[in-house]
Amino acid sequence: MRAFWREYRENWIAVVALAVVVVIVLAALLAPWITPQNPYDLASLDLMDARKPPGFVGSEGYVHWLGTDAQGRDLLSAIIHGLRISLQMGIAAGLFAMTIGATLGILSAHAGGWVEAAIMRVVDLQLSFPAILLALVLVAVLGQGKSQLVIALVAAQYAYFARTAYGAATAERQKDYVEAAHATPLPGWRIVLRHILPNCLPPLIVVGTVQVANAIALEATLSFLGLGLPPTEPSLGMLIANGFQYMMSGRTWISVYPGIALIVLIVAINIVGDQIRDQFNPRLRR
Amino acid sequence: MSASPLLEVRDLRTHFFTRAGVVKAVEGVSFSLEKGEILGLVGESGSGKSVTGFSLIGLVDPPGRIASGSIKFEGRELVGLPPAEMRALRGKRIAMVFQDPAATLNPVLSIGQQMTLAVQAHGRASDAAARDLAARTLTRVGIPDAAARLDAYPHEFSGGMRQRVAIATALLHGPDLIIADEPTTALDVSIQAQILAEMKSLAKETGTALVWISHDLATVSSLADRVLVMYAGRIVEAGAVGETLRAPRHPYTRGLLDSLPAMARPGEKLNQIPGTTPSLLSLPPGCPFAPRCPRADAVCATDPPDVVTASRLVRCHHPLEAA
Amino acid sequence: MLGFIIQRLLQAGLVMLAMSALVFIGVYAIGNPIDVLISPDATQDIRAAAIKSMGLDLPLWQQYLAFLGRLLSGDFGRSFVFGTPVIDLVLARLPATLELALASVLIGAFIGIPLGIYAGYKPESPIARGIMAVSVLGFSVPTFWVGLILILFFAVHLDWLPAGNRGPTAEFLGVQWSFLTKEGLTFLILPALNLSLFKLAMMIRLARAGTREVMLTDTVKFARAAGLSEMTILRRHVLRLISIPLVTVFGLEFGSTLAFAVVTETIFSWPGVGKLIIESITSLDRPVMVAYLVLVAFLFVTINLVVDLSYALLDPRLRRGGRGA
Amino acid sequence: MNQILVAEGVTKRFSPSLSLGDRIAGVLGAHVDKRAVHAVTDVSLSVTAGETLGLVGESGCGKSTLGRMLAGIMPPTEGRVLVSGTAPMRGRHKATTRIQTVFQDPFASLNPRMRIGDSIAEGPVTHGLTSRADAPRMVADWLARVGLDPAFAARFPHQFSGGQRQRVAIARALAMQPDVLVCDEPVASLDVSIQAQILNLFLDLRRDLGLTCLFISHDLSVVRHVSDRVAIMYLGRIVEAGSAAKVYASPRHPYTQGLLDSVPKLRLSIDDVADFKPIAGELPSPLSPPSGCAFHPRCPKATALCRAERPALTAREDGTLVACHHA
Amino acid sequence: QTLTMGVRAGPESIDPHFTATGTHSEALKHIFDTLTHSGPQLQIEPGLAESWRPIDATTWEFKLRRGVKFHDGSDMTAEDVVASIRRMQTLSGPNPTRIYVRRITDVRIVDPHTLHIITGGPSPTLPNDFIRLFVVSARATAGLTPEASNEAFNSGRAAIGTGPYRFVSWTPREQFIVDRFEGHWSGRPAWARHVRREIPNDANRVAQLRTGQVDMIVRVPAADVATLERDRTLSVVKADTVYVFNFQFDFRENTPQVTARDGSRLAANPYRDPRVREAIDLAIDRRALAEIAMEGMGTPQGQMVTPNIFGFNPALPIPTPNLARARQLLTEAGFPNGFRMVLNFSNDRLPGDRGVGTAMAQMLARIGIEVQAAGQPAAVIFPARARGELSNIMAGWGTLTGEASYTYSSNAHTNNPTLRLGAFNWHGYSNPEMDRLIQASEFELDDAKRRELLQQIGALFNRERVSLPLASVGSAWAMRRDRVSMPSGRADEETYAWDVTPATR
Ligand SMILES: Nc1ncnc2c1ncn2[C@@H]1O[C@H](COP(=O)(O)OP(=O)(O)OP(=O)(O)O)[C@@H](O)[C@H]1O
Ligand SMILES: Nc1ncnc2c1ncn2[C@@H]1O[C@H](COP(=O)(O)OP(=O)(O)OP(=O)(O)O)[C@@H](O)[C@H]1O
Ligand SMILES: [Mg+2]
Ligand SMILES: [Mg+2]
Ligand code: NI
Repeated sequence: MRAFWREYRENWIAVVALAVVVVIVLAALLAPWITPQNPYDLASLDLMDARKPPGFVGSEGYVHWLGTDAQGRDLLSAIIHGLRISLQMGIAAGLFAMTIGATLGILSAHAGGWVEAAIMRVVDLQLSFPAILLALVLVAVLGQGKSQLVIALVAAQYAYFARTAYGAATAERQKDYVEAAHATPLPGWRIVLRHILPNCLPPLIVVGTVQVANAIALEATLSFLGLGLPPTEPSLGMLIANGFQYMMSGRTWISVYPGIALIVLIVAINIVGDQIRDQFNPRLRR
Repeated sequence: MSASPLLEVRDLRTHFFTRAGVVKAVEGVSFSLEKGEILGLVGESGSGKSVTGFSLIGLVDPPGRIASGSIKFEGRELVGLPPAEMRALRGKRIAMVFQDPAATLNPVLSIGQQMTLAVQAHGRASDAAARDLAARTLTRVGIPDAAARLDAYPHEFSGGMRQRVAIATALLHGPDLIIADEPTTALDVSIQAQILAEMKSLAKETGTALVWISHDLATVSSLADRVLVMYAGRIVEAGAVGETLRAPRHPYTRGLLDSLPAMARPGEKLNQIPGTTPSLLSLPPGCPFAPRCPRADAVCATDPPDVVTASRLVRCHHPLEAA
Repeated sequence: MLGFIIQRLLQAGLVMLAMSALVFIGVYAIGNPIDVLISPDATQDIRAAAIKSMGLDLPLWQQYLAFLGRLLSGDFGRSFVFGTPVIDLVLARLPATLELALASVLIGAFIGIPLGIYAGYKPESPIARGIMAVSVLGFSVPTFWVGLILILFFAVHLDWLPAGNRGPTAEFLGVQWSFLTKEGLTFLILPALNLSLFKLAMMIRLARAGTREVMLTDTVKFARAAGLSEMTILRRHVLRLISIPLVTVFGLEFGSTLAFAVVTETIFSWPGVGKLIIESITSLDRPVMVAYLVLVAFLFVTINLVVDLSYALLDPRLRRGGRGA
Repeated sequence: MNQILVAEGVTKRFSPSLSLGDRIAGVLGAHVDKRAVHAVTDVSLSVTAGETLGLVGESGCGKSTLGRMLAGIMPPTEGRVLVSGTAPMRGRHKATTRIQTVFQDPFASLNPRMRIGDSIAEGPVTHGLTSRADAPRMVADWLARVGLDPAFAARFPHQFSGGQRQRVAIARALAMQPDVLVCDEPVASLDVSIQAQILNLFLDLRRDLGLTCLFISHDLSVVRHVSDRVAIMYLGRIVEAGSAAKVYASPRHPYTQGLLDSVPKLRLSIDDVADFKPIAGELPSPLSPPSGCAFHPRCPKATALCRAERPALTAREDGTLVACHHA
Repeated sequence: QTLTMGVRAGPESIDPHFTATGTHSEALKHIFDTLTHSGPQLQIEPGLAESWRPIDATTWEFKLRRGVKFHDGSDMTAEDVVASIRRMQTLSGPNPTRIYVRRITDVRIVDPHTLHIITGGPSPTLPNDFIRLFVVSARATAGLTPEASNEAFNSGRAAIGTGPYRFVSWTPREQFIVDRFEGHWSGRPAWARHVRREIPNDANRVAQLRTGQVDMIVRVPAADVATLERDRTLSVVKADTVYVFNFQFDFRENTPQVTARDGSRLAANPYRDPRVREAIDLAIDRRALAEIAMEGMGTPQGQMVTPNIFGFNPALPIPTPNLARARQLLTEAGFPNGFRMVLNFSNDRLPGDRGVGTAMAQMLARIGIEVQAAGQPAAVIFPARARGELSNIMAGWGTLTGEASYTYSSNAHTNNPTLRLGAFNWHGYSNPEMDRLIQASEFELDDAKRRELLQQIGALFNRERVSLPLASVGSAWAMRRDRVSMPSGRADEETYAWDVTPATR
């Protein structure tokens, strides 16, 4: 672990990215305490404050550093809360997708035969189908709400994990230590849980970070297409989409600031993921 | 006879500057090589054989580099030579063959394409001329029907055939020196014997000097004229093959020979060297072999051994008696 | 090889079957299309007649079977909204999307691969780090967002390029293409750029990862030992070696580009199938949705097949006997 | 005699798994490669208690496959394996613990994410050979026995050198208290000095525990050193088998002869002739083994008979088994 | 001269009888004339019919214009009208135009330019329906099967009308092109060619106007109106439309989306309590909605129809907010702490719907109701409403017929399929008094009396708070000053080439 960190530290960009992620996660966790306004408490919003530019002093008496949106929400507060929701969605979707995908992938790699064929065909089938369309159809079917959106995201993403886990598990399965376990012999479940699974985790973690970022971006896109979260509980994507209509009229802050927040978040997660990937890649070690 | 040897290596040090520290893979290696001579380089894994070979041809992977020393090829200093000039030498005057032919040949290019590229790397040659040269060279290394097989891909050859292709590629420009890094280790004994036989006759025919890197004492003994034994980046013993192996003077060389099952009676315990090879990151100040050496004493642990030169080079405070 | 193709075709059939079933059920679950289409003051009998005329009165499985039956004779049914055969509707708009997708994938490939190779060749250099930073950005920034920025900047602000729609077209092979006319090309640039951003990032990363790994192999070392120049090594050895994963992704990306065109086409009013599908979703025009998704699935499978077949071209190891053998 | 490990007519073929599409294409008349890899063909052998049988042959001749079938990791296509009188496998899964394996690559055969103590204890604890409470003591015992510091139990494999790992692997196998140990090239990837250490360890353990052993290697001198009897494999079949001393001293089969001749000898003086006498040609593909005697395309003594008829593995007067028309 | 217009949606076929969608008929009015026209404020004007009058309770007489020519040169006669009505009665599509002729039981040709139309009962609003009675050429459509008709029209073969423009080409969801018809009865149209390009994305529509790719656009998003107005090269025309945002309650005994604040079920549907409805009404600041949520592109409204509509009741006031009273009413109704509700609204159907929905959520929150705002696409929310899954909805309603009975009969009459009334009453409102008034107005041929009845209905509707009218939707057009000008916009937002003139410089 220490060696890992020492190596990680060498890439200052990755360190900055990690710091950004940590700051964002902290801000998201502490959102209710650090934001001047609770943007979800509708009663605390004032329509009179709507669409005011950055620096405006609102009816509550404090400065809206990033301006307000069409509902009179303080954008800074909204962005921090939006980050919170986006992260929640991304992480929840990522974790569920990882659990389901890894289970399926490792199971099919271990079981072999028709189980493998059946599961992997379905996964292939799904991979051969654009995630965004799948999510689109699912959200339309399931309706609006966080859990529905997470389901759609999971459905759109688990296949990547399943593929990765399957690939890793088939590679592990051929390794001597698994054969040694079979030769002992150890029961199948034990081989899967104690031997194959732990060794499949590194690639899964890498895919996981990227998929969390992807989930956040996908959620934003769905929001843009009108199939996202309720407008009173906006994610970053929703904030961007809501502010989108004001871009042409020069009130760009409504969309641009959440956009920048989103980009910073996703870029940071991706950079961290990249670095971890590079560090896990034994061929690039030195 | 000749004024200067073909290759003259003086106090070569090649170090890898890794995260964990400086790996002194080659530490003060010196030797020279005459035209047409076959030099065997033996030692256990990690002793620095390959790095020595790569240093000669200027292909040490980063984070490694030649820290100091001199490599004179026909009197010309190679250390610090501009990359372009070094490249002009590679393949033309100095060639190299690697251990695993499956990994060295490009699987997606035909043999002909790869060899043509190698021909054209040194001066203009039409594709036809290059192919012709390639075919002739393949024939020389014992590939039948070479012209037709130029369009084949590496996977269509067996391991032994692939190694022949790699050797032919090295021979294309008739180099003066070939560095062969364990070219038969990945092959079966029966194929290994074929390759060894061919290499020996090729070297004899063309007068090419050969640095033959191997961990197998037997192979080296039957091929080389002289042998260098490496341990932990240093040459611990060097001399004519027969003499050195029959009567090794360094305890390590002795230990290596005794470890061979062929040297013992079946079923009897082998005379093993205890311990393992040291990490190159933190070598003891004295003789690197001291911790494993049955003859070691306090001096060995603190002072690097001097070179004892009689008929041959031995780096030991307490060399074994000459036979 | 034949067996491989047959296998793929079987899979293709399966994918399309599953897709159509999913869409059928999905659209059914969203709601009755008639509620969106029909004007609310229509009387019950008019409503009933309309439902009947669209075949929505049958149970779902019967509708599905009827659909499959028609599909076998190449009939995808008629659009609820336009009343015309769906296949005409989709095919008429397909060239626009294909053109867009192809343009963006090509942009991605021709810019991305050289950049990626460079970044992989000199991974520690500042330029390489810069390239990677840009690629992460391209990877992360939502398409729709970039699209609007592009319009704002290049069309509205600078007035260099048109803001949307497809420009004049010229006919080639009986289909209208806009890249054949000079003006049409100007319409293509922004949307293609928008769509290509993701591919560009993808190509850079893949090419970089591939190059980095290949550069460490003995193949490259051996080529160097033979005295090949770095340029020759990169162009002849490395490019060929990394081409297989690139082609895979190239193919897959082409497919997902078709899908992501949904967003770009919406923003740029590009009259392709992506825009059609979004509009069909909002009007619950199920026949169009089914036809589109089945078509996308078909394209995907075809592309995958082509990709797999092109492996054989790129990788001689696969040439004999295909995969099965 | 007490035949502890017996193989009777064991055969393994790896048939390509044809996809549905391939089968349809085959029906349609396209050429579909249905050839199976004949990895092991009709091998019968037996190992007596306390004996070490060496299995030698070139790469791809089926040594590992045979070893796996004997060890009960892989079911034979045909034939029967008995370990201590019972079949080692039930269905596709290994049932017995009476036979254990040591693998070639010490870097791959230990789970990199498991402490070596756990690796050693896992099997015995799972099978109730040791109680969980006893496990640490048992592990310490075995570590000491294979020459490692018992304190190493808490370490991970990457903290060990290759030779140390191979010691761990041996300890892991022996901790299962097997009757038979299958060693699949246990020293092939080790340096000579380490190889010597492991071979010595092996010899010690064999003596102390009275191990029965199948020792697989491509290194003729290693096999000679450790084996009581040897079997030479060529293209999935045993071509010669007998007491190690006899086979090495006077090989009967032309392949065995060629193989022994191919091995470079340590040349200890300039006067020693260092002539290589390689076997001509290359190993044929196990997809389509040659007719008759599989060795005939490379055999200097081959006749029409060799091309037409496969020689049976027959016992010669001194007890050696040879499959050759002309030996 | 070409007029290129960026529109939100175009026709769905070239067959004018194929569907009753508004954008469909808007576009096809260029090719085909209708029997009656609706004026800029939706008043009925002569079209192909010069005049009309009821002869008895169930018969209307229509006099056709003389000298009207089809694009193929033939004369338009009563035959063509009859053929058109027959087509509309038989064609059955997703949204059939049969609704416009559903009351007709028989058509009699008196002479080539006179028709008697017999209805099943008194049908005072028949001429209003006929603004969508497109007349196609009997000859060109003869023998067309319903299946083949779309292809025949789309290929142009049957697309023979009497309108001011003739059909040139159409690509679905892309563009619709027509050319000037020199022989139109009203004179020569100003534009030689008219292109209607479909640009559904608001931002892109604006962008294309600014880059000059189109001469003018319809439905300028509210957010951009002010900016475009400031642009000297553009001119912006604004008009009030007949779409009124209103908030509808569920009147059923049990309603799915309302619970107590702690999530437990309520004993009864609170919306059935008039005090709750009034409280909600008083919570809403209609001015703020119009000025801020809709960015000034709306006008506060106190009734379901706008002032230009027949049946508007000028006596009804626009409610003013009173939060204290609203909270008091809630307390009286037994909800001192309010309750929890989902507030449904469409987010992609009308300009400003999302803004109004979320703003309303805020306003309700201020009187202590916990609101969960659920804005969804029309494609999702309307089917859900039809299935009865919603407890309320905020959506726009447009009295496109220009006449209030359409609005009240659809929304406030008890749902009664046999009477064909209350088709839009998904929320279970039922009041015998209301039903009686609506039925009376439905059959009253005398305009003055009918107006009186409709105003009574409006008053009752508001007293009962069947739904809460909030604000009418404004619409804006923007155009390049150097190319085109348009004096005013229509209340139904439809935009025709003849309302636009080339700019005079
Ligand atoms: N790229 C590298 N980075 C860091 N250290 C390296 C690198 N390449 C080699 N080394 C180190 O240099 C030392 C000598 O390695 P070298 O490859 O020369 O050994 P060798 O004698 O050829 O062994 P083998 O028989 O295994 O080929 C080793 O300790 C190795 O760890
Ligand atoms: N799982 C498998 N599927 C298909 N073919 C296999 C499989 N395992 C082994 N083979 C083939 O069977 C033959 C014998 O393989 P095996 O591993 O037993 O050889 P070996 O003698 O152990 O060789 P080596 O010395 O390289 O380990 C080879 O041709 C190999 O390709
Ligand atoms: Mg080496
Ligand atoms: Mg093996
Ligand atoms: Ni060896």
